[in-house]
Amino acid sequence: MKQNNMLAMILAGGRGSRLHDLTNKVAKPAVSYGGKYRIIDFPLSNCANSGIDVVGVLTQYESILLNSYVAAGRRWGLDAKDSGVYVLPPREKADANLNVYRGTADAISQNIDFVDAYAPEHVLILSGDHIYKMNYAEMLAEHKAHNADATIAVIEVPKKEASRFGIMNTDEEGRILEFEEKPEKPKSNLASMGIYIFDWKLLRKMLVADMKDPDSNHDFGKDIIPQLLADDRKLQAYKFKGYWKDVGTIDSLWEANMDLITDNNDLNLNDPSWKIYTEDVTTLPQYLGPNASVKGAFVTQGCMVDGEVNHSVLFTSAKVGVGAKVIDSVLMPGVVVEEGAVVQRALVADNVKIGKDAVVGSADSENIELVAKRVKGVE
Amino acid sequence: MKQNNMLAMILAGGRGSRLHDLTNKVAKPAVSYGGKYRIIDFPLSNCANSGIDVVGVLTQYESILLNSYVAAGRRWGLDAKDSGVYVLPPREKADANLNVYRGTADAISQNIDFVDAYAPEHVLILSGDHIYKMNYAEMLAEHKAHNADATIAVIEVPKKEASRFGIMNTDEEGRILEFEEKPEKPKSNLASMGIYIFDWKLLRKMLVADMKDPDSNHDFGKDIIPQLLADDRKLQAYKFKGYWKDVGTIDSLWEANMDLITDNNDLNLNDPSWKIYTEDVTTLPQYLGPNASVKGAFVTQGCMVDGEVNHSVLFTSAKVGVGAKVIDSVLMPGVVVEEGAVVQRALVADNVKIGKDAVVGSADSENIELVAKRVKGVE
Amino acid sequence: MYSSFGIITPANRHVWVEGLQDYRPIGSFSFLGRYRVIDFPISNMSNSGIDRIQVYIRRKAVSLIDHLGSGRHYNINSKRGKLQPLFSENTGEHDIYNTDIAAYIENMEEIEKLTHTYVVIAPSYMVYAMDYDSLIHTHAESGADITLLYHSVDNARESFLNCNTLNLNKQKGVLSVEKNQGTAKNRNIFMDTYVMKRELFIELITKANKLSSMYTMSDILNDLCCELDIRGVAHRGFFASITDFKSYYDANMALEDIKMSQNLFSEDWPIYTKTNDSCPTRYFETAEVTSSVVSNGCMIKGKVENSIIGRGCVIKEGAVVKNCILLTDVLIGEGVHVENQVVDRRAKLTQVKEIVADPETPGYIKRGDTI
Amino acid sequence: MYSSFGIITPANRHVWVEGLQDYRPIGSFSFLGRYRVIDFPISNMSNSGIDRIQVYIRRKAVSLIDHLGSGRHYNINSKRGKLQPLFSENTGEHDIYNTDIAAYIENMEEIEKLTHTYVVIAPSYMVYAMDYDSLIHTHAESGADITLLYHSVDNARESFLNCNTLNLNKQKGVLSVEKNQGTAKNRNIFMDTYVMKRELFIELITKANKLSSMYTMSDILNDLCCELDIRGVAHRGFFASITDFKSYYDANMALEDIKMSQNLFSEDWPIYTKTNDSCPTRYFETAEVTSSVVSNGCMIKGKVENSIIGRGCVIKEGAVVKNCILLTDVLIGEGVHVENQVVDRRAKLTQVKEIVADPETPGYIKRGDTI
Repeated sequence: MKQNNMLAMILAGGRGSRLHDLTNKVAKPAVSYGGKYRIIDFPLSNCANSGIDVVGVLTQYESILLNSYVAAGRRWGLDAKDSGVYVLPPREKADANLNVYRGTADAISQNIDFVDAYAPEHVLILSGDHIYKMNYAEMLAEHKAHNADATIAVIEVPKKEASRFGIMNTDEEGRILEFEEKPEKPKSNLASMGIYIFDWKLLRKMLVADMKDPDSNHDFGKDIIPQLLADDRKLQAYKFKGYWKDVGTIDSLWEANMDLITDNNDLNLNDPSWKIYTEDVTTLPQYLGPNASVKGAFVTQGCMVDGEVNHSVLFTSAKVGVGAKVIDSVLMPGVVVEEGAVVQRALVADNVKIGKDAVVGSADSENIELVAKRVKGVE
Repeated sequence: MKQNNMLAMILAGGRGSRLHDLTNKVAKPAVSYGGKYRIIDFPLSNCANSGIDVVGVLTQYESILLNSYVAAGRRWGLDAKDSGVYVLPPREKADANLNVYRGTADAISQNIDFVDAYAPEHVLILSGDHIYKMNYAEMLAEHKAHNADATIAVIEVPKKEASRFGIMNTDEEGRILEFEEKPEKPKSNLASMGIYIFDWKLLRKMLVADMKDPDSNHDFGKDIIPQLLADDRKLQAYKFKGYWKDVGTIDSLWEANMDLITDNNDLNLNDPSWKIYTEDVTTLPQYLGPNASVKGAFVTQGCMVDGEVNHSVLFTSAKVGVGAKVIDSVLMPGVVVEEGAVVQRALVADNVKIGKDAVVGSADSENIELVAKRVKGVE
Repeated sequence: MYSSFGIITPANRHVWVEGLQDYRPIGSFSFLGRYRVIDFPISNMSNSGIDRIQVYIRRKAVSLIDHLGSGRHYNINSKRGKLQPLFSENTGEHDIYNTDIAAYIENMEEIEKLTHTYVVIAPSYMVYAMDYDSLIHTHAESGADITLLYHSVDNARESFLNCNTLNLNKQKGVLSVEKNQGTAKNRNIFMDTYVMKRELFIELITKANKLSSMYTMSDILNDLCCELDIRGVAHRGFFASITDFKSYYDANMALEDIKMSQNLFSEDWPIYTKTNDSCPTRYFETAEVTSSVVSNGCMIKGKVENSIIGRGCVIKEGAVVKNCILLTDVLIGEGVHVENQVVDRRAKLTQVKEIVADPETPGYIKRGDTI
Repeated sequence: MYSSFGIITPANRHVWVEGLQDYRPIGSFSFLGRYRVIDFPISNMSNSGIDRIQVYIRRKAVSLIDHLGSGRHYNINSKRGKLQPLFSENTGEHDIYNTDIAAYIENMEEIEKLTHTYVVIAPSYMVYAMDYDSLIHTHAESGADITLLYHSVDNARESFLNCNTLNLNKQKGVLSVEKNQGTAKNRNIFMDTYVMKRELFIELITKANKLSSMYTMSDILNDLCCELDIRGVAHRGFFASITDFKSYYDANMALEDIKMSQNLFSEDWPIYTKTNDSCPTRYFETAEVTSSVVSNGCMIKGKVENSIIGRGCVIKEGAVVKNCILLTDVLIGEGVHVENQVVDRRAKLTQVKEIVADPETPGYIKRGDTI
């Protein structure tokens, strides 16, 4: 807080229901990604690397794993003296009963007392389920340079896809003139990334009003931003260039993993100047056996491979037995592919075992197969 | 968890309504005590000193300060690799709506998944609002030595007060034969301290049954313990000797503070072999001015005294001006007693200012005066 | 905020604080009861947003390493930042080769590894508050090659005799860096604090090392005063240089005055330290404590006046402690009168009942001694 | 659980690992890519419930201090426990005075401060898994004064030549502690691991120090074999003593075999280390890696066989790495063939295309070298 006087709030209440069985017991921000990470490692590491000390994480649905995971602020170095990651689920208050968050804005509204305790000048609102690397300190510098009331990070998307996003129409200096949620005929290709910097005093006032508004959805995109524009506030767009992905489906989660083994991968997890921090799991290093063949793969500690791995991502402690084949697939933490089994175009969920000689997925399937239950092999 | 395979769960949902204004914005376990501590520092420090690594804190009512406070596990060294303090408020689940905890047992029941994730052999249930030092490792050793199903810590109370407590009637080896909640005619003076060690497998079974029982209060004292006795389980009493205080009222909170400046103070906060850890606040050391007179007092860092302090406890950064008198009183963190003011037999709440020449409390009052709002002085 | 890393330097071989320094480096000295001297430069850096800090250590590292810990208590993110102890093993304590330059050369790999634009060098043996980010800003705006921090004093004849002074022109350009010979009252005491670009820093130490194995950073600067644009920036507020026994005593005593302490401590510039988890201090019925600074964990039954009392001290009935600095865990026995003394850790003053020194030449009682 | 503290000792002056030890103490050597050697004794202690651990350091402390950090990654409660580095400053590296006893004497104050009943002493240069709490239990139950851990080997003629051996009677009583002269195949190699009461420990080091300034702990034990009840306890499972270059190479290579590694690593006995937050390793289309142990953060395009690959290594197309140990951040250039080599940190093998040593006398490539 001392350095930049900005506090971050991460919205991590998403159910992620299009990820099916992956989010049965785990909130979407806690879904595993990239061999050793969870999705929420990205905004949290970005915060740490941007010099932000205090982060509130707004959780909601089935968040015991997420809550425990982010509470260990040491993972991102967010455990220095005045630093911390604070889990903020809905709570009972003297003047309000226990209730779920009604929308993204309501999640912040219900935690005004938390933010007030730090009295920050600025508040950074983030989403817990996007994969990207961004220096929020630079965004704050631009926010200040433009003397803006709010700054919204935007990314250029292909014109034809623009109607799937919230689109910002700006003037030449990047001032936002108009915001359209999923417009049929988009006027620009600048999509909101759901990353906002607000002056806290202003946002606080907006939220207090919004809470009382019976017609509001209590949502940043639907209510707060339009209201700010209606009030003729200065909203600035911050153009982001680089990798950014919202992994909403099994296919897009699989794709995001596969991006790590393409040669033009903008995400670059191997950059020492902007590391992504995560849980420090105790495992052996990777063991590759005498029969191993691993090509075009992203493999992490604890994996043991004595079979064939091709164009695949292996998460912590995944095992591939002799003669087994893993092709175009993602093996999540603890997956075991036994001898002779074949896994192709599949995403195998945590700790699932693929039995001996079993065959999972197929080379020509339209969608990636999610394997969430044990597959019995030849006994 | 490695060392003793025991996980601790601290029940910290108490409203503490008899502490009036002190618990308006702060849950009872977070109430300040003893100059620099909060009450919950005691069970948490006991855990750290007993070699317990993982602690769940069950919070409920208005717990933003409590949640943030305990989440910083570093304060008790509970932030090593496999260690942590986890805040567990009620939460929404796939098969259950968001709801408050219905009783002490229900608080654990709703977090069975949390406990299961650590698969402990034993679970230690504690209360978040008692002041005492206890080595839970010794209690566990006794639990094991007796091969008990559950062990309950008990303390001898004066016979005439026994009817205010839950009383355990035991045989000569300390096996509990009968448990009576606030009996009119107590048969023993062994009061339950609300500290239980259970074998997790057994407790888990009891809780699952209790959750489904429509007639249950979902309370350890009222339901779980009687049921265990009815089932003829082996319940062992663990006799505790030493300081133990449940500070339910302003008078008893005041008394507990005053205990620290009596010569036969069993609590002994100055014992290097069993330190009580707490938040590390950045302040100056104590400054005593040229006119200071401090006698029979417990004073902590950040205090500045240039007046008279007699038989009183001064919390972090309390200030006493020239010519002011503080007698038989407790000044909570940040209290300012301005020049010439007199405070007597009072407990002054956090950050309250007693104005110049104001007079608060009186030497012959029956009860201790709680001063929770600014007292204007002579302008 | 500027991209910069910090270097905290030990005192050079001309500096020696009698007694205390036998047991630990100056940075590890207890200060004002609650702090260690090195808390000041580290807190200054941390508050200035510098989270990569190298601490050079020459000897007796145990207490300092313990105090530095993981750096988290200085509010440094342990993933992004680092409070890194570095050692000078190649040179002995009193060697003529024992210089700051030699220490940098020995750890050059660790310096070259860093990619920050600027370096801020600050001494571990001086006490002051300073926003280094704004100092870098001043430096960058001025276009100077090197910026040096100084403090103007009017007692240089009798004080700061182990320090360097800056000889400045009207534009604050540094004409020379000279030892304080005590020949004049008014001097610009050099606070051994430097700001420059990392590249220039590496160039300078390489050059200095080639010129002479005995060269220090101030030597090479003095050589280059004509070639480079070296400027002084004046510091205001409390300033103490702990470079001999008397200056240690005086610096503590000066801050016993709450008003003076407000020149050093302020709400928005926290000075961090490592907590020891001591309980509050208990004043008994017989205690009489005035004009003193007291740490936690003490038991006081006697009389204390104009003193600094360290953590965990016990002052028995009838004892009198006047104009003293007691370090941690000191015991003053019943009826013992101690005056104008620095009493080192765990000393027990119980047998001799009167230990009084002259106020101008305060005494020193060794660590762990029983007297 | 027993009340005990731990001591981790550096190798004595007879031990020297060519090349590697120029840059860091053996405890700080990279092991099996992911670990440092000292991770094993510290994890053993932490898993045994010992949370107060003194680590004695003689020189080149930087990498070791950095690796030890706050001890939290070893699962040590930082309030209740402490992983404390202690230094030997009074003696030089190759001094005859450089003994374990001298290091203890120099830090006696820190030892006397502790109140634990037992002490467990373990070397920083041996790799094995051991539950010290059960060892203390065996010790306490047996009534012995001192218990020593040993490992029976059948290759003492050619290996363990820098180690001591225990000469035992039928009841496992220690008759003498002798240097391994390589004269017999079967020996009980002393694992430099001791259990005794803290009081006896202090008594022994005081006595040893009086007898001779050159005495080591094993010397004094050898003297006292008749007077005291000193017993040996046999260790089973993987054991390696890293006391020369070949033993370092062999210990790593032995664990390249997953079956062998199961004698050292098990689910319920985690070996902790410090994470570097490296990303997973990327294997490119052209990679061919078999029978190897690979750390995170590597980029592999070439062929790797029977090797240990450290963190952040880059192996370019057409390169062949066989029977090698690559430490952190090593670069193997296109078409370079390297065999039977230990390649130290940040070395770059790009120019010379063939670097092959004899399997019996593996080669060493210096830290940071470009070849």
